Amino acid sequence: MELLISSYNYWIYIILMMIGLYAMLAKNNLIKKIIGMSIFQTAIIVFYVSISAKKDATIPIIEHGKGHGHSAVISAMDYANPLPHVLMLTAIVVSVGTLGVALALAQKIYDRYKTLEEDEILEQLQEQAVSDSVMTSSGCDNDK
Amino acid sequence: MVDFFMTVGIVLFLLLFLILHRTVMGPTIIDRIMGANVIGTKTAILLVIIGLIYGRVEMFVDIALAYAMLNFIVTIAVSRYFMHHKNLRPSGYGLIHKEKNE
Amino acid sequence: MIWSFDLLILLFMVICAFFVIQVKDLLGAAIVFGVYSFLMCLLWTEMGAVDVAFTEAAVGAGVSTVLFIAAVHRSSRQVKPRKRWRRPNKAVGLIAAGLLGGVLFYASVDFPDWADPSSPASTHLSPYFITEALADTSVPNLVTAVLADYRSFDTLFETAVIFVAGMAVFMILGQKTKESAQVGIDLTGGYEDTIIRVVSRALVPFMQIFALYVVGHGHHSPGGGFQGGVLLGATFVLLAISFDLKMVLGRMSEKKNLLLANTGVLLYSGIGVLSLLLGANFLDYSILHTLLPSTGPVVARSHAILGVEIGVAITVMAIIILIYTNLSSGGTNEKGL
Amino acid sequence: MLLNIVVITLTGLGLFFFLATTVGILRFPDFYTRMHAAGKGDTISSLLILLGLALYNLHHLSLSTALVSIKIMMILVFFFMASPTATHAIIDAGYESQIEPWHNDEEEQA
Repeated sequence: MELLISSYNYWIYIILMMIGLYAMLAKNNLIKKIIGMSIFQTAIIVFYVSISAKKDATIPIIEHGKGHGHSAVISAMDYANPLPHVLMLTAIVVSVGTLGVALALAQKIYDRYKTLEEDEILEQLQEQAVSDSVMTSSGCDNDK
Repeated sequence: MVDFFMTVGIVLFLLLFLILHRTVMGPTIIDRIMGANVIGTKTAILLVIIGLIYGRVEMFVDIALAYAMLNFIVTIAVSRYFMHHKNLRPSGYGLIHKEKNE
Repeated sequence: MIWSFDLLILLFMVICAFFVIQVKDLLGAAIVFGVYSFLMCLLWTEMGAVDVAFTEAAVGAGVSTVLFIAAVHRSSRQVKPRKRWRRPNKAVGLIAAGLLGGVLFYASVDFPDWADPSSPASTHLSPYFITEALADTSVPNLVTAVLADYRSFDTLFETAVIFVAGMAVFMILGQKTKESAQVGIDLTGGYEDTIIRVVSRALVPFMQIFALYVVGHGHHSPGGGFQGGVLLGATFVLLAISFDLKMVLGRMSEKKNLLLANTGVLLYSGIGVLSLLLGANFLDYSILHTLLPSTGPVVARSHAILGVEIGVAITVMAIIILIYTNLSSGGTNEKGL
Repeated sequence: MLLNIVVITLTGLGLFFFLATTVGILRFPDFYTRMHAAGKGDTISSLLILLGLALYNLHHLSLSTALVSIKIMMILVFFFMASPTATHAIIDAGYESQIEPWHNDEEEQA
C-alpha cells in the first residue's frame, strides 16, 4: 500500500508513455501518429512535474511581503521546486512549434498523395519506384 | 470550509466522469463537442476551487480566465469546421476531394 | 499537491488517452485530445505548477487543438482500416510499448517517493533558487526569475526554436503563389454568423488587454512572455475563425508577422549583447543599472526580465499567427477555417 | 457564519443544476435536447458556483480580496457572454450537418 501511494503517479506516467509509443508505432494514420507523439511528450512532462511536487508545499510564488525585512526567512521546504517547471514550460511551448511543423508535413503529404494512411502512401511510393525503374531501364535500352 | 470545497471538487469530478462518457462514446461528433465544452467550463471552476484549497486564489483566477477564453475559441473553431464540411460522419474524403466532386 | 484530486485526474487522463487513439474519426480524436489537455492543465495546477498550467491552458488546450482542427480541415477526417499485409506493425507496437513499460516499471522501484521533499531533484540546486531569487532579482515569481534570469541562455534558444519552427512551417507550406497583401478588410466574405461575429468583436479587445496584463504581471503572478504571447496569438486566431482569414491578414500581414517574429528574438538577444557591450557576461542583466537611472543592480535585473519577456511574447504571438494562417489555408492565405 | 451558509447554499444549488445537466446530457434522446440541457444547465451552474466562490473569498474583506472577487466575477461575465455563443455555434453546426430532430411518434423506428 505504501508503495502504491508513493509511486502511483510514476506508474500512470509510464502507462501514458506506453499508450503514446503504441500509437506512434502501430497506428496507420499520420495524424494519429502525431497525437501519439503529443501524448508521449505530455507523459514526460507529467514525470518532470511529479518530481517537482513536495508535500505540504505551496506554489513557487513568494507571498507578498515575505522575504523583506529581517523577520521573514524563506524556507526551501515551503515552495515547490521551480526548476522542473521552467524546463517544462519551455518544452510545452516548443511542442506546439513542433506540432505545427508535423501537421504542416502531414498536410503536404496529403496534398501530394491524397491520403494520410501510411500503407497507402507506401503502396503509391512502391508503384512509383517500379514505374520509375521501368522508365529508366527502357530509357537505357533506347540509348543503346 | 476547505473540506467543503474539496467535496465540491470531488463531486464535480465524478459528474465530469459521466460527461466524459458522452464525450468519448457520443453517437455523433457534435455530442463530443458538447461534452468537451461542458468539461472545459467546469475545469475553469475547478481551477478556482483548487486555488481556494491552496489558500492563494489570486494566483489561480488568471489561469481560469485564460482557460475560459481558450475553451470558447476551441468550441467556435470546431463548429466552424461544420460550416465547411457539413457532413456528420467522416464519409467524404476531405476538402480537396469535395471540391473535385463539385 | 492534493492527493484525492491527483488520483481522479490521472484516472481521467488514462481513459482519455486510451480513447484518443481508439476513436475512428480524426476530428473526434482532436476533440478528445483537447479534453485530455484540459485535464492535464488541472493536474499541473493541483501539483502546484501554476506557470506550467497556464502555458498548458493556452498552448495545449487552446492552440494545439485549433491546429489539429485546421489540419483535419485541410486534409481528410477518415481513418481507414489497415490492410492485411501490414498487420505485423501492431505486434511490433505492442512489443515495443510492453518492453518500454516493463523497463520503466522495473526502474520506478528506485524512484524517490512522490512528493518527497528530500528527493534528489529538490535538494541540490533548487533550494538556492527558492531562497535567494527574491533577493537576487526582486521577482517573487520564482519560475519567471529562473526562466528569464538564471536560465536565460536556455530560454533564448527555446525562443529561437519557436522562431525556427514557424519558419519551417512557412517554408513547407508557403510555396504556393500568394495574393499580395492588399486584400484589405473584407467583412462580407465567408460564412456569416452575426452572433459569433458580434460576440468575438466585443470580446477580442478585452482578451488582448488581458494578454498584455499577463505579459506584464508575470513577475508577481503566474504568467509571462510565453503565456501572454500565446494568448495574444489566440485572439487573432479567434478573429480569423469568426470573421475571415483575410480580415486578420489585412491587419497582421504575413510580412508584418515575419518582421515581428524577428524583432522579438532580436530584442531578447539585443539585451544580452547590450550587457556584453557594457562589460559583463552575455545576458548578465545586473550591469544594465548603469543605463537605467536610479536603479540598483537588483532592480535592473527585474526590468531586464520584463524586456526579455516582451521579446518572447512578440515572437510567440507572431509565430502562432503564422502557423495558424499557413496551416488553415494550406499555405495560400486565401480561405481559412 | 451567515456568509458560509449563503456560500454553501449557492454552491449546493450550482451542484444540483450541474447534476441535472449531467442527467440531461446522458438521458435525453437526441442532440438538440441534450444541447438544451448542456447549454442552460452548464451556464447556470457555473454562475452559481462562481458566485459562491467569489462570496467566500470576501471572508476577510480588504482591497486585495475584493480585487480577486472582481476577477472571479469577470470570469462569470465572460461565461455569460461566451457560453451562449458557444451553444449557438454548436447547435448551428448540428443544424447545418442535417441532424434529424427526434419525434415522439417515430420512437419505434428510432
